[in-house]
Amino acid sequence: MHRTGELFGQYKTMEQQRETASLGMWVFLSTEVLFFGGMFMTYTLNRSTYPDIFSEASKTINLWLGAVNTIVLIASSLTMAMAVWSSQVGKKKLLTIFLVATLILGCVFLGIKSVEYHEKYVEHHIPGWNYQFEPGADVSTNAHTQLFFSLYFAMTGLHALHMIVGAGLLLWLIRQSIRGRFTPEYNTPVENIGLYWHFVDIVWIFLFPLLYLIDRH
Amino acid sequence: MVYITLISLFFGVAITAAIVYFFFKYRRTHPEQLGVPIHGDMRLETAWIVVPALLAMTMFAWGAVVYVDYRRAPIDTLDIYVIGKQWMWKAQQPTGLKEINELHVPVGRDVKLILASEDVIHDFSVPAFRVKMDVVPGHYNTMWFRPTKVGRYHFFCSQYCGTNHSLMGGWVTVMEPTDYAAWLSGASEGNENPVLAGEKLFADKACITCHLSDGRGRAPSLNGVYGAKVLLADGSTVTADEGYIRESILDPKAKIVAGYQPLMPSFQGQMTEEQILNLTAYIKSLQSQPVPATGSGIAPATGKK
Amino acid sequence: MPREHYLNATYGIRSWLLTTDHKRIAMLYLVSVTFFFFIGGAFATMIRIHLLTPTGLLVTPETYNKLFTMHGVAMIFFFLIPSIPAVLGNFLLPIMIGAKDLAFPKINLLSWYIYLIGGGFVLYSFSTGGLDTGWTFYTPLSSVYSNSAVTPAVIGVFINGFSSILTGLNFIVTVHTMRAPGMTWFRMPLFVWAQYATSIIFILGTPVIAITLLLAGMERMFHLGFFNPALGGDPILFQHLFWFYSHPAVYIMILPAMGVISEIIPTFARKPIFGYSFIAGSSIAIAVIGFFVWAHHMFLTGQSTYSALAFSLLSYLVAIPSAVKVFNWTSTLYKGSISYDTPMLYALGFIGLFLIGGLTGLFLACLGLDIHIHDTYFVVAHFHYIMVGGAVMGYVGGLHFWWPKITGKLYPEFLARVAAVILFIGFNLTFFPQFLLGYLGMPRRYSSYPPEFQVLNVMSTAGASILALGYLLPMIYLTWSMRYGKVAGRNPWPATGLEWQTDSPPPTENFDVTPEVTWEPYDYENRPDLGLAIEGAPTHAHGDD
Amino acid sequence: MSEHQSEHHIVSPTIYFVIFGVLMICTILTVVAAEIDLNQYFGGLNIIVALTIAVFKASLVVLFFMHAKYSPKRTQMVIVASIFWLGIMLFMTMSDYVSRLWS
Repeated sequence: MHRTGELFGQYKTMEQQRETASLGMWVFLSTEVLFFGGMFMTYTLNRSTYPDIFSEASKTINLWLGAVNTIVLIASSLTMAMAVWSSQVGKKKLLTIFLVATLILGCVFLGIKSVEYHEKYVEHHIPGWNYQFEPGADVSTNAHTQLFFSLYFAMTGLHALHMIVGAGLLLWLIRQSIRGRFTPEYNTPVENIGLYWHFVDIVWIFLFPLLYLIDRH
Repeated sequence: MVYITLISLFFGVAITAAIVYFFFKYRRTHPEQLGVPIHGDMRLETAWIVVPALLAMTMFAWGAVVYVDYRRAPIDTLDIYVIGKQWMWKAQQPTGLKEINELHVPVGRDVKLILASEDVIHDFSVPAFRVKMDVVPGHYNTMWFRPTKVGRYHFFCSQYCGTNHSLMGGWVTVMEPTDYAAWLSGASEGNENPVLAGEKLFADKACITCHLSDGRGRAPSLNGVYGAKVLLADGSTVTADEGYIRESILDPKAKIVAGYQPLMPSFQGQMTEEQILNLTAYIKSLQSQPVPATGSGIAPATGKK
Repeated sequence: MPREHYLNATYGIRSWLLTTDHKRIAMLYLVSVTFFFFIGGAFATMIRIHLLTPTGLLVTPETYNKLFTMHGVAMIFFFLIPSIPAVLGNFLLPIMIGAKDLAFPKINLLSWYIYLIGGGFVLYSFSTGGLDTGWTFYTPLSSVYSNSAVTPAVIGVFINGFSSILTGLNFIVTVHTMRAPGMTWFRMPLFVWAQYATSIIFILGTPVIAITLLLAGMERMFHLGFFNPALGGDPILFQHLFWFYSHPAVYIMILPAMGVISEIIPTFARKPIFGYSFIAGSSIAIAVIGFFVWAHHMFLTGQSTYSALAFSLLSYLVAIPSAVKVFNWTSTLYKGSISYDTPMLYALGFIGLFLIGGLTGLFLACLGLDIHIHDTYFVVAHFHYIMVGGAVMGYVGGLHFWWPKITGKLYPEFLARVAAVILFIGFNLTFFPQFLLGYLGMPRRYSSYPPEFQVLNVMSTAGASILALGYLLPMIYLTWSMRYGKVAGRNPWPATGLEWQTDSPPPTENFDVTPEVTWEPYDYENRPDLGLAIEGAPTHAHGDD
Repeated sequence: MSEHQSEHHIVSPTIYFVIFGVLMICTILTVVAAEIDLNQYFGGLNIIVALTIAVFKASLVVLFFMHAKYSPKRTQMVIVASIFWLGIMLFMTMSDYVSRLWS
């Protein structure tokens, strides 16, 4: 990996190297859009087939945990954006502080998420594992709410996996940042991991209304 | 068909001929020779974009007409239920006569097959009639044909369905209508009548306790419901066909009839496709029964279509 | 003291397994896709032998199902999709645009390892019980009913998807940011355009199959119901998602081959390609329109009639850019200076076979006809004409074309021509009878069949034995030539591309000095450096106009 | 082309904080909107409102936090392409299911 931000052999200028890395990240994110897209497609069809059941199932997940998590994650996006800004203007200390803040917020998100998962476990709402929507629910209600929870776990699970990867990347960034590796001339890793982090945030911005807020009234 | 073949043959032969001709005509005669630098020609490019596009549209149109006709069955058909399961076909004639890996139909009559699967996706295919249709678990597909010649024809399972996929076939026997009638009555003895079987199920599964025929039960009367438009709780209407009846048995909450509570339990996993067909046959037989003034799900005939 | 080049720059197994040189990674891919080609080929051989008799000659129906499934999985996911992009594309794309390497050399190596891991899972599935779902993995057969080793296979294909994605990512970024001075978009070789179009599909299609197989795999492992009707899911949704990728995947296989052909034809006709911008544009058009046609695999699943009409219409539209390419290639031959070198034989064979494959596609896109020929041997013949007649002919032709550049050696020309002709004849004998079988109604994926289909099946098997010989020959003489072949020189054909400006084999950094491009593509007329007849001399045998 | 876009835009923190504020307001708005039965006015209005807010929030993140507003054209093209392709998948697939009910 980059040690000092030197120019790699295949590039002619630092500028070219920076732009190439940035474009690469964006192309990667476009792949991610379609990767999550397949799940959103599955969700869309199933929700349009079973609108009432989905609404009923959605009401059993904890809205407030979800809402707090949304705020936490957006706040982490803000600190990430500030971290990128710090690296651009060369404030090395501030950069480290914002990166650490982002990491902490990310961990808070994952912590709250695991509390939610535990709630689901207690309620027997984990698909394929002693699943029971509510005592006395009939076969089709059980099957169709289970579809909702399958999607809930698949989508939030994949999202959480991305968060964990992001947290790992942040750890590496923090280490490099403490060593003072990043300068206004060389901050590509900060910017690119920032892009990734914001993308994960965007996925959540859609997951929140689609999973937690189905006709709550 | 002939049309597409001819056009394809024309282009296939013309281009191949051109290649072969150029290949020999313009072969390199001395090692340093160059080709004539021709970079392109807008008129040619336009021509070979527009002309194939137009030809393709005519092919599309022909195919579309055939397909739309195939997907929309005529009104007065002989309805036969066909159930696919790994790895056999069960057919059920309107009289309830059941056949396995055999299908008897009268010549000159429009036959509609209503296809259901017990397990995986199958496909009912009769090459001689140029028809096939996937048999998808979870919903009904239909196909229709009109046999024109007496005889015996292969049918196959055409969608890969597991180990004995290639053994999942049989014969369609096309008979003169009189022979068909004779065959039906001759072979029918000892076979369960689907309407009677359905009526028995209707009682055994306790449907009868709510779906009172006079419309005073906790569920709508089913008299005359088959083929009618049903008014739903959300204000929309739906035609009560086989698919709707099946869905209402397996997933009653999906479409609640206006004015009724979602009380009915789901029978998912508790009935075979065959039992569902029998129930459907019974409900169909109620078509001619008097419809009560209230307590029927049938949408009132308003000015709407 | 021999000149230093990418092959002899460093030695030892580590220098290969840890290389970031795109040329060496291409060689690693060459070895691994050839391995999978022969695995898939072995399955194909057994299939054809088995079908000699109506009751099946060789194996039980269960084993037969595994044979055609594993043939499909090995050939499609582990040979056809990576073949041209990851071997020829990897080797040539940076050289063709005058770069020292791909934009992300380490990611390039990573994608090879991902390919190996995916391949490992799939081989594990093959060797522990096999796989009998069909390469299409249709649910609920794959997710509930099959008793074979579906889970590792699904994981393998899932993992392998990321290899494709990373390759596509690398190519797209490289084309955007790494071009040499003067290498404008419309000076790029058509092979690069084709790779670019292919990469679009890699990037935007592959993730969908990845997530779909992941969902199907979870459905199998945890008994979930996404695509299982017994639990409220919809098996047709699986098909939609599957074909959203897998139809464009057909273009992943054929587009790069079209790119190869677009390089070979002008070289051996020694004239600029006819309608450069139309060929370039049609590659992009195919990649984009190709995403709008997938449900033509599903006309008979009970999809809505309206939707079927739309997909049929769009399927006809995607035929147009392919036709444009064929017309342009043919016109390029007109008044050329055509030689009969091996790559040219492959290129012309490609056009002929692709023509048949493409035209029969019109039959299948036709709604009314598809009712009859859907899921029959007609389909099997059609896609083999495209994938084997098209993609593999392009790949083998491309290997011959660039072999002197890759290895620095010439292969035995006469043997190579013989092999090309054998392949062409063997291929047609194998697959043309299958069109007739399909039209007569023989369904695909049958381990036994009614006796009336036997004659055509025997013909097909006979053809297949010739075809198999046709594949063994190049394998042998190409390997032989690496050691004993004549030294090739920089530009044996001669061709106009940048890759022919550097040594054969190229040095590790591709060029000693970064080239500057001042000429248009395939412009033989203004290239005195090629040492061919130039202005004034008796240039054109066919007169000027 | 790549050579010409050497200017690197730096977004000021003020903008970040303003965007953050708007995102917070939108989050509260979407929760509140979900608690009100909007479907009584217009079928499916609840989900329309929820998704409109989500798209708005996502656009803000892309444009400002991710600097797409200040990025080169080709980056913006990548973004548009990915959304377009997602649209193809959703639209073409759902058109099958929706039009099945017509006939």
